[in-house]
Amino acid sequence: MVAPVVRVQAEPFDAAEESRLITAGRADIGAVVTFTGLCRSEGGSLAALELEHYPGMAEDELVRVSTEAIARWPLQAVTVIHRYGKIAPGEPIVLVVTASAHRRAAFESADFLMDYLKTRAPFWKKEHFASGAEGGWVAAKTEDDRAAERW
Amino acid sequence: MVAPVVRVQAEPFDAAEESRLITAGRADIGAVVTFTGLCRSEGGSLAALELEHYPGMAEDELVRVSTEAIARWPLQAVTVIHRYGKIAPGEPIVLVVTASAHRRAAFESADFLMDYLKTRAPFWKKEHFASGAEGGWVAAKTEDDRAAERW
Amino acid sequence: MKILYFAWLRERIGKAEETITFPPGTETAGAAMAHLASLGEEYAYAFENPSIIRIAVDRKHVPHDAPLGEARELAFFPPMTGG
Amino acid sequence: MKILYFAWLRERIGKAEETITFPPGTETAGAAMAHLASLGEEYAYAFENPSIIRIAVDRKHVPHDAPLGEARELAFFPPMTGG
Repeated sequence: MVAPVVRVQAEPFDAAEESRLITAGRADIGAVVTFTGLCRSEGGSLAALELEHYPGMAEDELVRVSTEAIARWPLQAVTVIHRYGKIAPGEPIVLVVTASAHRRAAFESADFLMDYLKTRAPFWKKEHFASGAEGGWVAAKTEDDRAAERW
Repeated sequence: MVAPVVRVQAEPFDAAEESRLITAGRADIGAVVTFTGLCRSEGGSLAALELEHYPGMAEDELVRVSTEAIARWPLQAVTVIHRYGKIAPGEPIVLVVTASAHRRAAFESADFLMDYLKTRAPFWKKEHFASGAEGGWVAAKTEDDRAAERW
Repeated sequence: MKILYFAWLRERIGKAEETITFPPGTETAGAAMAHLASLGEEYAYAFENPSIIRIAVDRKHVPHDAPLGEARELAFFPPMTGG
Repeated sequence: MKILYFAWLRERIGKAEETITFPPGTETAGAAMAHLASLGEEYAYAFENPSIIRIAVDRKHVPHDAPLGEARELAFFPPMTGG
């Protein structure tokens, strides 16, 4: 049984290094998919995103969705990293890496993980505007719920 | 209009560096998906894959499928690299990187690119066995054709 | 019981956590939320639209009608927006 | 016309490319393939199952009934297995 690598951290992550750790020294992996979600500046209006999380439960939920992906697809490795705290435009927020002998499993499971973690992992984004005006909490999108219902 | 980065080369590529080149210095990208296809050892039976290609047409077809992806999804960058020549187990063969403001476009277009290039880009794999027994040409899979028909 | 609030619930109530003893007969997560909503103006504001509030009991998502049972930690938060 | 062969077609025919002048009336890619198949045992072997052979005219995929027109480069190969 594959054990997922899950981390919730304030520091930036190195997507390349996570991917390297998965493939290093083995020759049975046929496909690696990485998804990196980044903070967008929204045309310069955004100064930063602040990500609040529920310590403990955030890790638990990421492990739960990863374990579900491992049960549903023939995966050889899963890594999920989610940051919290202040994140500047251009910086990465979330990383999902999946590895499998076959490309379909790697693609589908990475897609599933992103849909699922968006609606189940306890993180909340607050916007800080470049203008100095008080920012607000980002509203959840019904399209994210619909995306999660595909699986 | 986004211009795809397409390369057909014998040398290994650096997936991390390609991804960094796409995101460096900009803050409008929300999602980056990378797909890396690797040579599997098939339980140690495979010594190497030899990839033959049609020089000129291989590049042309990769540009064509990339341009089609750019027409179909709101992409901010597309990179496709495909190697030829002898490739050892564990080494990468193909890289697709897509970037978009939104994750669905990045996922779908990377998936599309892999399906399409598998059935349209003129590359052929020959297996070299570790036993020294003469290897054969890999047969095309009907499941790859079906996958391409999804789009 | 230890109660946690996140995001705008935390901001509206003005605290991230507190300890509350619920009145006898408070058997579900939703009933606990209704009790909290009665504790003052800031609570009423935080819980003004109860149907959108998500609840976790001991760090697991639960529906509003979930029994509190022997729960030690009860958390209230808006729909999640991570990823 | 410049003719290219790839993968096991190249191996069966024993060469990667050659220049062929097709007989008058050879108007489609498929007709060109039929002519090549008649050039000897190794060609007959290479083209024994014509329906699976893929053809490119001037580096573009074409169906077997595509006109040769002013084509300069004609390529024959098995279904692709890249990626």
